[in-house]
Amino acid sequence: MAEHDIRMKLHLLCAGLFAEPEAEHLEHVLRPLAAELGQTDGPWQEGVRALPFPEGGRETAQLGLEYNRLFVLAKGHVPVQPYGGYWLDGKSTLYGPSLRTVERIMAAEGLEPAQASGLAPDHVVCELELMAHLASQGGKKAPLEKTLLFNHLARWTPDFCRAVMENTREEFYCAAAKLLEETVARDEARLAAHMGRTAGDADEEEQA
Amino acid sequence: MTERLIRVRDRRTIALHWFNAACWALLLASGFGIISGDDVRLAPAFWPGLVQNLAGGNAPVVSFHGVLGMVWAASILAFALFNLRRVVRPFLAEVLVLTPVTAWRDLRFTTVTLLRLFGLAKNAELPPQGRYNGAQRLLGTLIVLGSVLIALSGAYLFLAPKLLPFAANPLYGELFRWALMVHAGTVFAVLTGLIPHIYFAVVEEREALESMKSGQLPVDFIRHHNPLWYEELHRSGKI
Amino acid sequence: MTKKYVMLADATRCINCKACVIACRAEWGTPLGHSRDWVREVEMEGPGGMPDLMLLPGRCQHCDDAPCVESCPSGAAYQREDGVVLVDHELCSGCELCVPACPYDARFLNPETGTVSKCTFCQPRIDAGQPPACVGTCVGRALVFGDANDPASEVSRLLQEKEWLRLTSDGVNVGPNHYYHTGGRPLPPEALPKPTTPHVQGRLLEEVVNPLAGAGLLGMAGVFVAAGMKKLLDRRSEVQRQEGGHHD
Amino acid sequence: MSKTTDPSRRRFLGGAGLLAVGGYPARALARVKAPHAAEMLGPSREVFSFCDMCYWRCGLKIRVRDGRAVKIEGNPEHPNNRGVVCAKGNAGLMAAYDPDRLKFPLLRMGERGAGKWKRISWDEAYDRIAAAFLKAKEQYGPETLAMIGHGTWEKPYHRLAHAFGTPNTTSPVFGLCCGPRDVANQLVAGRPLGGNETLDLENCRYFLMMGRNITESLHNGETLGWVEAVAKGAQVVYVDPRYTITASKAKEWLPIRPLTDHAFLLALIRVMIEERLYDTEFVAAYTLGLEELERRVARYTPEWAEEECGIAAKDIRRIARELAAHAPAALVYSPRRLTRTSNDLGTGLAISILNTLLGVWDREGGIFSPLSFPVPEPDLPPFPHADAPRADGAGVEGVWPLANAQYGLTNQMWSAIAEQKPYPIKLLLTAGGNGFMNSTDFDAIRRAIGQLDFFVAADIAPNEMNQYADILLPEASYLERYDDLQTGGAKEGFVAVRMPAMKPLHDTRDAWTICKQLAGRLGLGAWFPHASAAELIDERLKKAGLSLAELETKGIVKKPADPARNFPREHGLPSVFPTPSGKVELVPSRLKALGMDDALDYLPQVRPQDGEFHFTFGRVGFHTHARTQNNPWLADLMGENELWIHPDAASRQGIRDGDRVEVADRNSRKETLRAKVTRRIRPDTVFMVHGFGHFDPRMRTAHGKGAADANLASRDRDGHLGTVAMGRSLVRVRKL
Repeated sequence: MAEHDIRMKLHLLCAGLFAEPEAEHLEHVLRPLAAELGQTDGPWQEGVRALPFPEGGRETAQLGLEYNRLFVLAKGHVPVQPYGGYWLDGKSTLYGPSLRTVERIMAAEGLEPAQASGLAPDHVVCELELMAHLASQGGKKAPLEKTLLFNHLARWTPDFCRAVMENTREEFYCAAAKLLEETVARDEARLAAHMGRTAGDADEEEQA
Repeated sequence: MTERLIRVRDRRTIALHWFNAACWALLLASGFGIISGDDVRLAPAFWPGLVQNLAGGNAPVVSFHGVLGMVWAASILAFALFNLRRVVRPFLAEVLVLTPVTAWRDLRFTTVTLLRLFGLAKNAELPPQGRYNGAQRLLGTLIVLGSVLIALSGAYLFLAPKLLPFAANPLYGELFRWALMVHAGTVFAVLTGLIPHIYFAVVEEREALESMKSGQLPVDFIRHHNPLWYEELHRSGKI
Repeated sequence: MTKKYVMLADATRCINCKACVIACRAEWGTPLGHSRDWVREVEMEGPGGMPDLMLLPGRCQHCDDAPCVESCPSGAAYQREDGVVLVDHELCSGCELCVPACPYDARFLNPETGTVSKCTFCQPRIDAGQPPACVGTCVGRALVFGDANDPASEVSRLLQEKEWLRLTSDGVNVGPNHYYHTGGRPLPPEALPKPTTPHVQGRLLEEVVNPLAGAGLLGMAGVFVAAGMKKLLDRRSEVQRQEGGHHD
Repeated sequence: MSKTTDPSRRRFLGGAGLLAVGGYPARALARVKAPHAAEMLGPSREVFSFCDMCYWRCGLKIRVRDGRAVKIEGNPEHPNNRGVVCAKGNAGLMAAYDPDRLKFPLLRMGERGAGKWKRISWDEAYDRIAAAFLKAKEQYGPETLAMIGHGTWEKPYHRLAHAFGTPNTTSPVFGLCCGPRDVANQLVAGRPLGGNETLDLENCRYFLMMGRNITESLHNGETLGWVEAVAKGAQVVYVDPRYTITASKAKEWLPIRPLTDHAFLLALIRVMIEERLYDTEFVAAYTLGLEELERRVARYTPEWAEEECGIAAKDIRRIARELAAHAPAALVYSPRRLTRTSNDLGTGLAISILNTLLGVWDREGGIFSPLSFPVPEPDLPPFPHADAPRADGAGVEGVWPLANAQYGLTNQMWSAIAEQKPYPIKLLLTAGGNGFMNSTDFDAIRRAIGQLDFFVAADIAPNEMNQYADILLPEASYLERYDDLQTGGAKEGFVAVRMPAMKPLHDTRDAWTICKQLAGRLGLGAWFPHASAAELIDERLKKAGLSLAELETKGIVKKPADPARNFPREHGLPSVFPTPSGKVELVPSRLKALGMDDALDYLPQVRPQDGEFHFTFGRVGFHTHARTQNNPWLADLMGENELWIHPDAASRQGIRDGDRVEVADRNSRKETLRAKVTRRIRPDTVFMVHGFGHFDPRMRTAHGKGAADANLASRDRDGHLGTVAMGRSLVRVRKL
């Protein structure tokens, strides 16, 4: 696989792992994707292979409950808010100023969250899918990738992943968080090496 | 009558001196132009106004000062690294005043020299001086150490607000304020020392100024002002 | 004619509803834990031991002699001709020298921008002809903003009609442009500004480094000007002596 | 003026001027400065709306940038607020952007209240609701559905419930708030003051505020009008056990004994009649029953009242005279929430009678007649006739005939569900609101929820009540939707529009859409013929000769104020009083007709024993009831409430300012919070701000902060109306 192809698939896989678990999606999309990546040599191999996909309807339902408890609504407050803006805008607001960055990239690509998803553009799933979309274009969208990564994903997913690992009772989400954490970290190192990284650069693009 | 001249410094060193002097002039002009607050201002109030109006705002002045400061520091550092053995080490060995005894001796020399300008202390005995006399050594030490401090504090002043989250850690701001004080105080100290430096070069010892252009100094001048150096040159057969 | 912006706060109309505080937060996205404006509720004892209250809305007082501007080393704090004290965020380093310099505690280091924030009288709004956000929303219409140099303005009229006080004390008077009407009652002492304690570095700069440097520079320059003069005189007398010798 | 600037120029003398030459004024420089990006007003557009942060509903202009509401400002054209917006209104943005908000339709998975949920689709939610509703309807009849609303955006839910066939729709506005005041005015004059009181505040010269804390229980237009009057020199006498901000604006604070307002008012009536201080012309022409009233109040002398309420007899006489001297520009100002004692109706009647004696009806500075802007409702099929009487007894003969049958008695509704009497109520639909925090009976609510077959809650944010729902429907906030029109009755008549400032965030839907779609599933689509709220209001506007497009450009269309109709008696025109007799009834005939005691007489109230306190609660200007404590901006202003206690009382208990204390009532209900020791309250009374003490952990900001007054307020009833007598709790305070 070409490098950009692998990156695209990794982000797609991560996005899928943090979407609401549905048997269909898990079986026919995520599992094959993970299998493919697991057979490709690379630093991601271990993390992908470690993903404990649910076996059977009961385990999937169990996972669904955990998903709702973690990210949607629980007895206590939502333990892990899956929105970038929550982590970037001071934890007291959603749809805050940081959302503009993602919306601008989406607009440039002619994308927006699916109507039925009800998800904000900075939901972890949306951001990761956007990253996959950008990566799939083989470096042509490198500046946008860089903006999305350095202004968003790399700034909040580490906290998000830590929160998932601390709060979840399911091995699956622990492994998913670890994979996401590593994927973003590798992306960060890669983009930094390729293009040189300063916060200022990213900001300029953001403003442009 | 033709004076016998001897080459005392090479072109690169001369170039560095004038480069340094030019940087200082520009850095002083811009630096005094940045700070306009009455409580912290160093220059008369009209100066920042003039500079900022000329530059179309304070931001370009700040950028200019910061960038030039880094160019200045980097150039001198580079020069020092590439000419470490040939120029810098001997220079530092000659010029740095490191012990209280030498400091006292140099201070005495400086005072007497100063008094003599006014026709006083004519009878005071002055020990013979080497390549750099006591006053030059004191000034040299001040400039060397001062430049290091100025460069370091300046780098923090310029870069820290861009790189460090001041709101996250009060220490960053604390350090900034100390750096500001050190930066300003050191500049003043050096600036004060530069006044006699320039006076002597322009009024008292034109030969020295001349040597900063040509690299050559009259042997008589050396014999008169720096007898120890003269001896040394003599010993090593350069004269 | 140059504008002279002032804010009037009628304490008798203020009801401490905090609309101004939230409107300001909404307009400028001030991070929680900080605010550019406030309402001070001072509990006092009235006649006969009865309780009494005074409500004093406040914000940056846009002083004529703004100590924040005077203490800013970056040239970021400045005052416009119309009296509005502003921060140039491109220049502000976040060193906070200005923060304790303000006797009204109106400045804070904004964690989101890394620079110092404060009330700007809603500069972009007033420049566009709108009232500041706090004034526009004020439920008791206790806040009035305008140009005191325009005799037709509401603030000019009110300044003439009513008695206005400013938050100044014996120790601190930096020419605030924020006025208070209290219905004839004196301002409670706890509402008045206290002398500030600036950062030690600021004080050292102001009281030690700069004076010392000034004295040193002037002194040194004086010495060598004198030396030069002496030299000149010596040379002239030498020349005269020599010339005189010729004549002899 | 600025010229008074102290010429000393500098704050402190210092060394910095040493090098200064000439003092070149730095500020005069035309330097180019860069504001921070946040300090620019980017390109934006404005949409019109009206507020939903409280019940007053101010006109708004919402600034929208990049498809998102970024700032709320007042619409200067709207009579309810004339351009100003309070802190709550400004913080409305955070109602939409709150991270704790309900975002997706949710299905309960574990036990009720266990907090296990699953996101489901809207379709699945509707299907499940419809199945449960139809099943219960079949089994128990349509009256088995109770709809409990909350006072503002619930109109479509009322329609849905009525179409379903149940009479059991209720909101707290009557039984827990304004009921007694409005019934009293209705009985005496046939004219309730309404949700937006029809008082000519600006021109009033004398206010007797009966615990109406108008600056903190704050409604923009009303408060502004009152502040204007006070600024113009109107006198204020403020009667309240507590020294509020309103008290600080008064010339006189009378710290009355709690629950005894009625005694004070009866003595005022007596003095006014005895000394012939009333408006004889008006009383002669427009009222009935003065002689009987005189006889009835004869025993309520100022001296008697002094004993009862603690206000000196001479002050009562003086105030009666002062009121009369300023009449008709004088008002006896009723509290808005008049649910305190077992005879709130009597208090309300006394206020209404006093205002009548002052002749303030239809006079400047008194009570005006509002204009309305009639906008016809759409044509709908008639609602099915409900055979069963209302379960809460509101408007039901022999139960609570005087209670308003539109809003009902929320407390009694909860009890009816808890007891399943008079008939089984198995379905509950709530639209906003929070039973726990707005009623006074946690226990009844818990039992009621336990009786339900199915509980659907539609709301914007999580709260104590909706955590027990079987299905939670996330609603779009008022910033994200069209709603039905606001038609108002102020001096001006008006119709105003609520436009969406942005698309609904998350997976939320507006109330009209929810009800229409649900009605479709329930076979009740005929009552929701419009595709959307926008289409509904467009049809209504067209019938009134307007259009939605027109209203959207202005936000409001007004019928100008008409002094002759607002104040007919100022213009030689007659007043109209739609009572049974057509006159103002100083002794209401309706009470007699219903065979009820006429509530005029004073009913002694509870008094604290040694070590006990009257328990009172109230509002601050920057929180709305129990709704806004989780709003991060408002919580920043006040994150928890405190127990106000007088220093004398506090020192007896060894309580110091800031100590944690436990407050317990006679039924051993307990709350803990911090003490605020202050002279601003009577020594026999304690007070806390309403709405705190939230125990739903989903409310991250408010959870566990302060104490719930609802858990301490009394559950007693007013004997005539069935409204709650919340002020009758006596509590003990203990240092922790």
